[in-house]
Amino acid sequence: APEAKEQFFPLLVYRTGPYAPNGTPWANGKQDYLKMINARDGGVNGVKLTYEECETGYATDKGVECYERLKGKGATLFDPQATGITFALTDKVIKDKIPLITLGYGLAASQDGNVFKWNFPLMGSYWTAADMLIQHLAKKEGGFDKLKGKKIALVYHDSPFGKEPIPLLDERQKMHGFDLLKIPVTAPGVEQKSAWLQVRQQRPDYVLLWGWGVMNSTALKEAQATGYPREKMYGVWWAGAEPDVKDVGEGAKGYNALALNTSGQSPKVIQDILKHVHDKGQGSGPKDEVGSVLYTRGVIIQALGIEAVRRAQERFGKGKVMTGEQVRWGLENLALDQKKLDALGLGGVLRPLSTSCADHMGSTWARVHTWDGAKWNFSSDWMQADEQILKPMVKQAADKYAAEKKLERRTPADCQS
Amino acid sequence: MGFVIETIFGGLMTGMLYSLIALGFVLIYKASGVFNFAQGAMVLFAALAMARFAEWIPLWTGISSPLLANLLAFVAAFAVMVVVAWGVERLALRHLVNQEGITLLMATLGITYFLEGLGQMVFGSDIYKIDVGMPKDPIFLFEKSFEGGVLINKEDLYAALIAAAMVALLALFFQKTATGRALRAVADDHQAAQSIGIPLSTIWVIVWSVAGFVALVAGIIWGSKLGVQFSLSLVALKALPVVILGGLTSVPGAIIGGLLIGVGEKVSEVYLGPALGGGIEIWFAYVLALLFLLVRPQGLFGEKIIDRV
Amino acid sequence: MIYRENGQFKTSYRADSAILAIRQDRWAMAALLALAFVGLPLLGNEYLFRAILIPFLILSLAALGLNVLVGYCGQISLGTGAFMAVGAYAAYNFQVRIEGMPLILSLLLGGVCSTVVGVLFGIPSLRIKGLYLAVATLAAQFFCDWAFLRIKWFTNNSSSGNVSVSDLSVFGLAIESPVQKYLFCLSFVCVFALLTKNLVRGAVGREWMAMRDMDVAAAVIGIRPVYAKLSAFAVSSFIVGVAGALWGFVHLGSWEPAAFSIDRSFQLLFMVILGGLGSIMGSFFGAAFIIFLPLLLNQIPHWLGLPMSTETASHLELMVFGALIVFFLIKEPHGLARLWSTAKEKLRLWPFPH
Amino acid sequence: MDPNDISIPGDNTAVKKIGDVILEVRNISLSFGGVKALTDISFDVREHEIRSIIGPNGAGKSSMLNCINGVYQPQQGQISFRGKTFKHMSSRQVAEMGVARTFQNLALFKGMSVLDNIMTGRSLHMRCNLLQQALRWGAAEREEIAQREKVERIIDFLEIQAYRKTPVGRLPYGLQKRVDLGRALAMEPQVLLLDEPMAGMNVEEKQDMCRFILDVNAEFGTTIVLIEHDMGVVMDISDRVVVLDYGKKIGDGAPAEVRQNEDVIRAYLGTSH
Amino acid sequence: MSTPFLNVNGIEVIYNHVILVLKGVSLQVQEGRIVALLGGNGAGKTTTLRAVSNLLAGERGEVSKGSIELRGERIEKLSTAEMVNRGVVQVMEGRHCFAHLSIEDNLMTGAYTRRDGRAAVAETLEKVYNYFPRLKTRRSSQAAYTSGGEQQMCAIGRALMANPRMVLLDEPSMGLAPQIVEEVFEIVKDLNSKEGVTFLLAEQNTNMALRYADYGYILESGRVVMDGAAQALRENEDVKEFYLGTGGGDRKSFKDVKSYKRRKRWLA
Ligand SMILES: Nc1ncnc2c1ncn2[C@@H]1O[C@H](COP(=O)(O)OP(=O)(O)OP(=O)(O)O)[C@@H](O)[C@H]1O
Ligand SMILES: Nc1ncnc2c1ncn2[C@@H]1O[C@H](COP(=O)(O)OP(=O)(O)OP(=O)(O)O)[C@@H](O)[C@H]1O
Ligand SMILES: [Mg+2]
Ligand SMILES: [Mg+2]
Repeated sequence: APEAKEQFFPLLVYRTGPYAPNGTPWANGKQDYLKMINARDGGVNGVKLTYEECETGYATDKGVECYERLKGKGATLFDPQATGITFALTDKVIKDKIPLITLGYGLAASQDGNVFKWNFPLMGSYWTAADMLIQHLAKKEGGFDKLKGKKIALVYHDSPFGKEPIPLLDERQKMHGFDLLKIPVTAPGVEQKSAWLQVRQQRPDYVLLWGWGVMNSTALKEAQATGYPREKMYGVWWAGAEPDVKDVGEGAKGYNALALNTSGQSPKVIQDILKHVHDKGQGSGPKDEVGSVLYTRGVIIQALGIEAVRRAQERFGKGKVMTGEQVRWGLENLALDQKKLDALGLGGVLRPLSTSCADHMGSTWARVHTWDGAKWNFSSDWMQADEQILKPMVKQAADKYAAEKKLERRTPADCQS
Repeated sequence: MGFVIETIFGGLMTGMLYSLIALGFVLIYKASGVFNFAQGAMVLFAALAMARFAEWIPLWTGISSPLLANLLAFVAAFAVMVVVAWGVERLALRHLVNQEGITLLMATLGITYFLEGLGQMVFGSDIYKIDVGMPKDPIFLFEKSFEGGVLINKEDLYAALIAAAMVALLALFFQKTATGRALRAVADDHQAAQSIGIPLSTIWVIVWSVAGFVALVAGIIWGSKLGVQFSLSLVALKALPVVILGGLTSVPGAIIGGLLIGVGEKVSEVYLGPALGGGIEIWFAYVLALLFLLVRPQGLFGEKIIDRV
Repeated sequence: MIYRENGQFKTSYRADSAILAIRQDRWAMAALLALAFVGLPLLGNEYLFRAILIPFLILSLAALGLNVLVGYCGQISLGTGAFMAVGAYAAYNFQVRIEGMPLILSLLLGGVCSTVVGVLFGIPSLRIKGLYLAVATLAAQFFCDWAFLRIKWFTNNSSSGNVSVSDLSVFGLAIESPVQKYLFCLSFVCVFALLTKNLVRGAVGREWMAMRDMDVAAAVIGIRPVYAKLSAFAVSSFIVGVAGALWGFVHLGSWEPAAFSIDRSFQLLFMVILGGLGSIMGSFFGAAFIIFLPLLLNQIPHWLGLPMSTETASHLELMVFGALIVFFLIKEPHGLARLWSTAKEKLRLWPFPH
Repeated sequence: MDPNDISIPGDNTAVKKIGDVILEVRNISLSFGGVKALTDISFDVREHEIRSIIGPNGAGKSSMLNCINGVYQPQQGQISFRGKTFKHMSSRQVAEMGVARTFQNLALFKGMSVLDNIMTGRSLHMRCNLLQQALRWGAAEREEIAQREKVERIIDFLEIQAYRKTPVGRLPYGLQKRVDLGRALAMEPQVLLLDEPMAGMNVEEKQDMCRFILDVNAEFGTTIVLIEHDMGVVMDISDRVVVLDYGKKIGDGAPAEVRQNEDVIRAYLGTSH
Repeated sequence: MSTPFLNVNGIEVIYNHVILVLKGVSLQVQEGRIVALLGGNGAGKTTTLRAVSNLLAGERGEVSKGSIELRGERIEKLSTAEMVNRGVVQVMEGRHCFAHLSIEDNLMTGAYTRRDGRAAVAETLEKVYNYFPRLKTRRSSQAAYTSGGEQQMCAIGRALMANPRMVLLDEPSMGLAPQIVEEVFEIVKDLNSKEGVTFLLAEQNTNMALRYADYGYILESGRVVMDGAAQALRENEDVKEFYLGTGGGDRKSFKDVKSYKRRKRWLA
């Protein structure tokens, strides 16, 4: 019999520990999508998809161990699901020739594919997120010039994750002359009274919330307790999911956050998952979680990974198992237009996306959604980060990285490989 | 001026909340000489039990009154904590009589892992809600005297009152009752306590149950503030400087320590933090405790550390 | 009957105080070293080196350092993670700021910086004791966490606070492949284990232990508490600092302060206590236990083919891990090293029961 | 006598020469809160003599030794050693001047072997620095072995060869007392303070212990200050006796004198002695 | 012979799974008697008492063979607390006072198992203070800061507070002034004759012990090597030589006794 062809997907997850409430739906989304593709399409062009989860607990060293373990099982693509693990793996993947997807997180500079050959911060980085939020605020105020003299507070998770947006916000501050207050919150963020005392003292016009896990709900509760209007609070897309607001309930009403993707059970891809996976009793989590914000994000990450494999197969041979390098090419040459997205059932869930050798992010689109006490509702149009500001910053940061690591920028020839 | 008062007030309230957790540490230490690192895990475990029972009991029994459901859940959660206490004694402490403090401390870390695993497995690792009707909105005082008034968080106020009541009760218990005296004896010397007939097993089950009760109360208060999820167990870290500042063996010390640490860390963060780049409160609390200890190595109210030849 | 010292007479005090005074032990050690330096590099695969052996070696080294402080000098420290961090960030700064800095020198200088910080945070130990000190050392932990996150200079102005090193080499030899890294760490560990062993069986080691067991009596026989305690802090944090630098440079390659968080401190304390306080070998036992056990537990469901979700498996893993810790503490409160020596004692008497 | 040499005591029946005052305690008062442990105590100790301190429980005997040792700082009074007077001294300084001590409630280093316990007594005599010790090369090793030889002689002297490598915690009480003595001897003291060295021993063992004490005294000329409750021992071996009661001195003199002292009989000895 | 109050039957005790300390010790204590357990350092006296009161576990020791009966009931499996409830209390060697508690609190913890009311306890407390007036003056000091002898009195007093039927006394005379030693033994006699309390005492002060005891056992390296009525033991030549120090006539001065023996050992 011909050898069964299997493309192996390692799944680094955290279903325990402080970030489990956020990590679990995310992990379930990824797993369910894999199951769905196998069930619906029989894999990718006949190549079956297999996977194995490894619990990282959001800890870097455990993440590295998982990476090493799953790498040995033929992994060709990793999604570390944590900024710390991403940093630790960035150097390792170069030697191992395995691409990293860091959708919506990771190093902002790694958008520059000429330097970061193996990193793919698809759909957005913290810089794009910060940029879009400032744009949104400007729009609300009625123009960038109106931002002058306004006070914007950044309440952030005191870790590389929380600190990433600062360079961009500093840049924007210089441009528009608003005041930027930086208020760090010690991880994991269970005690924020002093942060909110400062908010109350300074009375900023807006609060940008750069939190993850328990920090978000606690921030909302403290905001409620100090009487800071939730309507003036804007979260990054990691601070805009159900676990963040669920137990705050009424208190979170009016709170805004960026949305990288839609949520809800109506999109076709979600319906497919319900049909092919959950209805057969094979769902990874409870049914009502399907289609929640982080779940859907998991689905998207997995879908993009699989599309990269599909794209790679187009070049290197349909129905073959792809290597890490081939998958990397696939990721670098994604071209998901609306038609393709619709065909995948992802239409409306995310915007068209195409990557290139120079741009490992693809397009970055997001909307703002607002919690009404029971569910998230969109409250803005799709936005995009301002390339004018972003590009030079990314380039500069990437150059600095390259200099430190003594890396050469990739040649056009290398881009073809 | 209004803001200064508000900061101090906020610190006091937070401090009381720390005290509530510190109390659990003091209780077990004072009564068995064990520095119980599992206190944080117990808070989480108790809160998880409470939250889930409050969710399940209406499903199981069809009770619709939230008050009744909460009450039943409280009883059920306490029962669970008693079982935990019993298990801890039976499976761990009983076999560790007369061992050194550090061995006992490590054992409680083992218990921490166990409880964290068990809690999440039985009760789930999502975020759960405890709603015992704590008021969430702020009140403003002295609005006439200061611009904007002095904001006070009602929830914190209630919590602080509960904490104070529990501390008073426990302090009395230790100082005034024969059992309290026996507990202090056990902490000093397990073997000698055994030799005069103090039944360590029973005593430990009782103490750990009381600590479980304290954990439950702390869990409910913190849980209704933070939501019940894993991070609740990390709150214990904030209580540690309180415990050593107040003195490991002093129940009132837990309160005073809590207040000092609470005010110290809030004032430092709000007034010093911005100059230093922020986020200093966590280490500031420890440094504060450290400085106090340099003056009084046994903490403010702790029993003097005895070394005699 | 095999493990007998009969007929092995020691004719000098030098022979009597040798590290391995019994012939069988010397053979065993030689075999172990041969296996470690020659056998494993030939046999092991990448996963074994990168995910198991390298972390094991580095953490053993850190545990060794901590054991000097906790096990030998009796000062409980929960700030080990911080001292590791100081070692790592200091070494990083030497490496990136000084052109052509030899790697080994950077690592050792990292250790030196850690020594300075260690001694500084050790000063309170002159007054504060026991659990109070243990909790107070958390000040070091949280302060260092904060400093490396907040003070940009330490991270060479990296915006996120994350730093990374690459292209390691020693005497022109690249330290790149897992085997090379493994051997590099192994050499460090062997040298430090030997030096530490010498210290603890010498005069200063006895002073530490005297401080630990009965400080007033120690002072009366002329041991200076200041010197004894601070030297223990110094030696301990030096070793821990070097281990931290290795952890950053060799194991992680790129790290943020969270890599040296309080969890690390607890983990190391665990190793030391489970392994055996006041035992060099215990540090290794402890590190092995704490590193291998979770991996093993993690794999067991797979091997048994039990269908278990990651979630349940991780929770079970936590529970079993916790339970085993308690179990071993009950079985032998003095650690695995003591279990080992009891076993040897039995072996010596074998086949007689007592 | 060569101070760096502990020789095996041989047959020495020469009449003991009692020398000048070596240690003098003047008007020492010490109190803890309300408790007056010592009130205005003065006495002296002459070189080479065996000086006993007796008194009922809680009289302040151990506290007296603690003052001499620098463990307690008396509120009043002075202590002079070989004519040098001092008020506050750290334990280390006292040790450097050649005063060693055993403890009433065994203060051995529990986790260490007998050998190591006695070796710690040699700390004052060890000179190598940390680095040398870590490398254990040359000087460090030579030093270690030289000290070991001295310690071995003490071990032989106290007849505890068989327990060299045993952790002291596991030894029976009586042997622990011997190790305690051994540790003090290892310091090669000029003055040896013994706090109830024979408590918990039977007659045979006490006889052994007395022999050790007498030998040390005779061979090395070590001055000995002894606290003991066994009157047989005290009367037999001491040259002079101080009697304390409730922190006050109630008697001082040769054993025979003290024995007749009315106050002493009432406060301490009881009528049957 | 009636069933003895306490019957120890060929017990072996092992510490740490490897160190065999008692190698088959048997002894009987009749109700209302004072029995002395004699022997050199390390003979196993303390271990025997611990085996009876079940305090071995905390020392990582266990009875591996033999049986112990109290009034015919097997008690190896009972906890120490249950033994105290049956009226058997041990005074531990080395005092073991509760360091942070005051002397009075120390004494009061001794009455933890009493169920006969406050008045009765207060009465016993008064009795103990009468026995040891020194304790009364130090009643409010923390035990750790009292002198060695005061702690010893405290430990004995604490055991008496339980109103025991049987006391296991481990070296009660250690560290006590001669006058107090005598008093302690007088107290033992007093309790024994007036209240019928049974005593098993391990003592190094052979002289005293045999003066007050009815019966004695001599232990050596974990074995009973001799036993007999106290009177008989006192007359025994070996006992005189090795335990009473009066072998071959009068008591010898500590100054010159055995000096020859010492020399002999030296040369060997
Ligand atoms: N916890 C222990 N662990 C190991 N060995 C022990 C322990 N306790 C006692 N031993 C050993 O058991 C033997 C008997 O000790 P035990 O304390 O019973 O003697 P003893 O007759 O009471 O002596 P002493 O008169 O000195 O008190 C000794 O050799 C001692 O070393
Ligand atoms: N550190 C201290 N704090 C408080 N009181 C103390 C301290 N040290 C000793 N005392 C008190 O001082 C008095 C004398 O104690 P000390 O230990 O010197 O007596 P002692 O003569 O050695 O008695 P013993 O023969 O019983 O050992 C005692 O009443 C004791 O309680
Ligand atoms: Mg004394
Ligand atoms: Mg004994």
